[in-house]
Amino acid sequence: MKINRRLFLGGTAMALTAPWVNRAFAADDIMIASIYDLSGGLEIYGQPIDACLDLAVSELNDAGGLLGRKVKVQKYDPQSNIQLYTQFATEAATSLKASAVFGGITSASREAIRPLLGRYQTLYFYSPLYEGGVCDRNTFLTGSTPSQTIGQLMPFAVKNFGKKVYVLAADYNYGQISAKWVRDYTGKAGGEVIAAEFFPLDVTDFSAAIQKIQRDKPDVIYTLLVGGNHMSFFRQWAAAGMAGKIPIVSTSFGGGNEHIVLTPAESDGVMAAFGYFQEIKSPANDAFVKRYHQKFGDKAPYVTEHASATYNAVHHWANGVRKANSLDRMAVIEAIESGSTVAGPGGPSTIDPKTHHCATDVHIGRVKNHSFEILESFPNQPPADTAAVCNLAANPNDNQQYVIQ
Amino acid sequence: MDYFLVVLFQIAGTVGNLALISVGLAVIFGMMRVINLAHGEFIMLGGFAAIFGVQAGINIWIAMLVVAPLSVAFLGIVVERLIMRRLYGRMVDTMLASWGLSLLLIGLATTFFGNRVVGIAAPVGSFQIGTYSLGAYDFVLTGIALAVFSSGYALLRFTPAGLIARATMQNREMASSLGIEPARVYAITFAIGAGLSGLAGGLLAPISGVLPTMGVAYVAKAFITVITGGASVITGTALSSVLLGSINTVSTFLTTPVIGDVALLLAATIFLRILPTGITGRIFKGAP
Amino acid sequence: MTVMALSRSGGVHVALAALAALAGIVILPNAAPLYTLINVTLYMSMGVFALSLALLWGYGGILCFGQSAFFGLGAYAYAVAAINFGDTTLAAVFAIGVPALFAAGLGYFLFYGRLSDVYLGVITLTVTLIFFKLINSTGGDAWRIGAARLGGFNGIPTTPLLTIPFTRIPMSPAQMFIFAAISLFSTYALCKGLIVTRFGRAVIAVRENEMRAELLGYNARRLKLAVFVISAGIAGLAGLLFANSVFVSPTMFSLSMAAQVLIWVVVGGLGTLFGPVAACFALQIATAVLGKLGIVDPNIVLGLVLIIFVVFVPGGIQPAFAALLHRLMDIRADRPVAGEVAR
Amino acid sequence: MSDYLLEAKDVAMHFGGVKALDGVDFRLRKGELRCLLGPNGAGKTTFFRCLTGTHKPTRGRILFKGADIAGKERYDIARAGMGVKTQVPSLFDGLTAHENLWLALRTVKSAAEREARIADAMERVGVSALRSGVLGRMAHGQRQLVELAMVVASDPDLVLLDEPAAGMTDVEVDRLASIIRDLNRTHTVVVVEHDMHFIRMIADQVTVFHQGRILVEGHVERILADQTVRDVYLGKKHV
Repeated sequence: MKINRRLFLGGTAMALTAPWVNRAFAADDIMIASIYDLSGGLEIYGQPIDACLDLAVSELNDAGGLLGRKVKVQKYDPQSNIQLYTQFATEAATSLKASAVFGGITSASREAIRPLLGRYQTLYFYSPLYEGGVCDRNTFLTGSTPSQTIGQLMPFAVKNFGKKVYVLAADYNYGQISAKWVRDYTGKAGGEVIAAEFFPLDVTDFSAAIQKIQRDKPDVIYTLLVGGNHMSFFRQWAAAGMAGKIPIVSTSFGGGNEHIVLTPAESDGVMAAFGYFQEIKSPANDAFVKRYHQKFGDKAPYVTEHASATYNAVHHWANGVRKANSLDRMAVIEAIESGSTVAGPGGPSTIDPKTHHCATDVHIGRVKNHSFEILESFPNQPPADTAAVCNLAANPNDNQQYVIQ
Repeated sequence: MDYFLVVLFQIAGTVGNLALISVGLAVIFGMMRVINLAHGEFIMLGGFAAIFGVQAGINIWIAMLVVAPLSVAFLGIVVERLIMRRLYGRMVDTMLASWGLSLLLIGLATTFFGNRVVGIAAPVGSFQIGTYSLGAYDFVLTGIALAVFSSGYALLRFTPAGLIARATMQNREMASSLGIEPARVYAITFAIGAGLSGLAGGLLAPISGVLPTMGVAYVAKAFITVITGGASVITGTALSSVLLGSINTVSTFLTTPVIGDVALLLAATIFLRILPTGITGRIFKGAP
Repeated sequence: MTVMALSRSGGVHVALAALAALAGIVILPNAAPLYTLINVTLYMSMGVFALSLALLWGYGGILCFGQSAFFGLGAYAYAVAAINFGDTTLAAVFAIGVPALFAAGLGYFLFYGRLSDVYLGVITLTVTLIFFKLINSTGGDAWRIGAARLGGFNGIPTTPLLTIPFTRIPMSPAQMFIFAAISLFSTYALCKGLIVTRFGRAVIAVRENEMRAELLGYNARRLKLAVFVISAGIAGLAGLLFANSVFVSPTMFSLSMAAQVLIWVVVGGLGTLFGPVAACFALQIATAVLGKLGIVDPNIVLGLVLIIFVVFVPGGIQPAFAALLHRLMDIRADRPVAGEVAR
Repeated sequence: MSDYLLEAKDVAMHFGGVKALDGVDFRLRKGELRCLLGPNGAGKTTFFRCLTGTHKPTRGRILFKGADIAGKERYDIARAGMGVKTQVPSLFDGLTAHENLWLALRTVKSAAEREARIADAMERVGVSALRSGVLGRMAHGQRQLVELAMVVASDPDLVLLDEPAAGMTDVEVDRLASIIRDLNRTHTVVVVEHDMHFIRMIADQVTVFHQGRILVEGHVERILADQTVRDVYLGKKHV
């Protein structure tokens, strides 16, 4: 009995301290970390983001890297499990000592690692679109916020379809807060949210909700559904013969390839507002899409707004490093704050120094046979919602997420 | 009044759904006392089999009703021969081994099928009740569930094969002393149970996406339905499906799907406390 | 060697565990990199969690599928109490008290219902699933207890860190590591000690044969309820440690968390205490390394490990190790030491 | 306090339609060695289970040392001073004989006294050699004797033995008889049995059960010669 215990203890202690992170990195490479779900329920969001990050980094290295050094990415796959997010963020900050961390898909995972990266003084970029309100000097957010997308989509929906809006949202902070913004902007546009239902991410049975919608007879349905399980709403909606009967608008549909996975009968006609669509006709986007398919082939995942914003985030970081001519966190932050614009595929993305968010173009698209046709575009929309409450120039130590009441 | 009718139809749909996802487990756990925690993954693989069948050009009905059950039944035989055969009588060990099997199948499915959600459109249209339009597919499911349960009941109750299966499950030694080869009966019964789970997966594919981790949502509900049903496998599971299915639907309509599920779990817990051996531990005692 | 004999020689095991804990406390904080320190703190919190089930199932014979209910309840009680009262020492008491209290209520409901162990297992599994579904749907800001928002799927990321008792200074990762090491060691010693007491022996008797124990005057239901409450308190302590090394979220109640702890006890060895803790460390490290290497899906490895252990090593690693060593000693020792072998 | 150690008044036990016990009045004095006889299904085992708390009687009262124990929990009855050996040996199979007896001495605080009583009980039943053997691996006869030793060790006011001789070889039965006689010197004993040979060796007072009632009571020789008892046993006549 006793012998085996010493053997055991000795063994485990040794396995822990030995640095098994044996990446073959040259000593002088610049290390950045990427934490995106590449397996589990959120894989559909992670794959395109990961591809665009690689594309941006390879562009930097092809142009000679930064400060004369190559940029290397250490990738972590949290497997759609928030517990691994916190573990990997801690490792990236304390063991890898990355100069920047690009990570977090759901708002839940962002709020899990943002405080950690602040505590361990590691620069953080969050690129997916989200519910807005984060005010943190150590964090830059390159995705769109409600005022940019919902702010344009609601007037469009109320004008074209009617005043009575029925909201279906994912039951976590993204869904809850965005639903409040929908209520706010619907009111401003003269409409009214007649009902809002919230569904945890593992719900697959929407038959009751479909009956309730038919009972309340709204003019337009606003969906903020997220993840693989929620796609069954659109399947069951079509199966109930309701496809096309009541228009559906959303600021999350398409972010998870829903329009590709679902059949045209289930997804045609759904309208969405994003900072980027792969179908945008512009010289910058055409070149970007060509480079993207050159690098990853034609079967590469559809580029969502989350992915294009990640591409922008890497370049914003690069601008900061070049301007500051150093990797020091504060120097890079101040350099980015002094002004950084990236000619992104969806149009110019300009950092707003007071909120660390990006002013971007916003487009409304409608699904037609697995792809979006662009209906309207709104150039250079500012992150008005966050700007109303957050001013990092005035109080730089502000570190919280403001939530609309 | 229409809305009331709609709710009633909805209950029938949910009951059919619950019965279908539980019948495979009723056979494997109810009859064979094997706690199969990989039941959810059998359903998932049934879904994938149906989808790959359709993508390979097979008619959707044949893919769902034939390809899915057969492929999972075949997997059932392999699993029974390799793992379960050594564990009969050790119920807790069957649970842990099947939990390992569940993790293994999720891992393999994620690796080979990738985690992209795949789906096929519901093959049946919809119909109107007053101003409400309902998916007809749910009632096709309920119809199939009824057919499966009645044929299962008939098979077990009236055919010699059914008698042999029931006898072997009750007393393995006595059965072998009468010339029945228990190992073969166990293998076939396990395969039938797995096949039924595959059938459920195939039929569920059109209305809910198929992804490697979908099984987790079904295993708990199936278990609770079978256990609340009690000793007699087919009758008990049918009864508890009706009971729990209605409670789930009514509470979902009144509140939210989450409260609906919680109501189902709570109802089952209370049933088990009052009738520790399940519903058919009392009424319909002895029915197969 | 029977369970009783095994426990009589507990003194040796506890002394050795003390040595290991002391070594860990002295060496690791300054030798190991910060990241490993935090990870080991997490593994130790899981170790305490494994001990809670090892005691309940291994010695109490109570098959609880839903031990993660108490684990999660402890963490949430700590988070809510710490946010509302500010004093984390009091919150720590909540972390242990709330699950224990809940276990008393649930235990009374279960044990006074004469349920067979499989039904009991399924009901405890249902309870943890009910918690998972309920907590998962508390996303809205209406769901708050005092100042603490439950946060639904997001969990409570703003859980205050444990402060050094009677001060306001939150523990640094190194101090947290030491606190976790002390908690793991003292829980191990508590369990080891508990088994040797008259109460512990009575619990083992009830596990062996409930009717005979009752015929000797032991109130089986009350004994089972007592060990159920104690193990829930230990699981609550594990939840507290987990809340301080990762963060509080509904996944603590999830099916996979309930499965993990069962796997550790089975792989570690039912009826032993050190086995499950060792298996917990080994499997945690394996999952983390596999997750990073990404060559194979961790589920495949975990699944295979569990199948192999259940089918081929039913006793679990510790008894298998012990048997292996006894055989080794018999071969090497030229004259078998009568006392040693016969014991 | 009534001068009876155990007194059953109009005890009845119905399972659904079946009347296993139909109004049994039974009295036992301190120091007696009483045997309960009767063919299978006569109700003796059901009566035994009502005494030990395994069943809750449908009707009637059971006074043990003056207190009514009908329907009480098994452990309360055990704590009141009743030592029980069940029909099928019910032991802690994973533990050694010594540990089984250790557990029987629930109320004994001091370790020394505990070890002394264990040794004495084992000596008295003649199983000292089996001290460190694990019960699960013992022969049936040995398990019966260890279970008897457990009951003796707990020093109960009343010893209830359900078919202690079942499955034993003749040699073991003889030894068991002498052990029970010796036990009766210090304890009141009730034995449920239907093995006539064994009963002749130990009994003086005997109670015969038939169809849920007590048919006749008295000295063993008189009872065994009684014609109605013969008919009932040989199944010729149904009273």
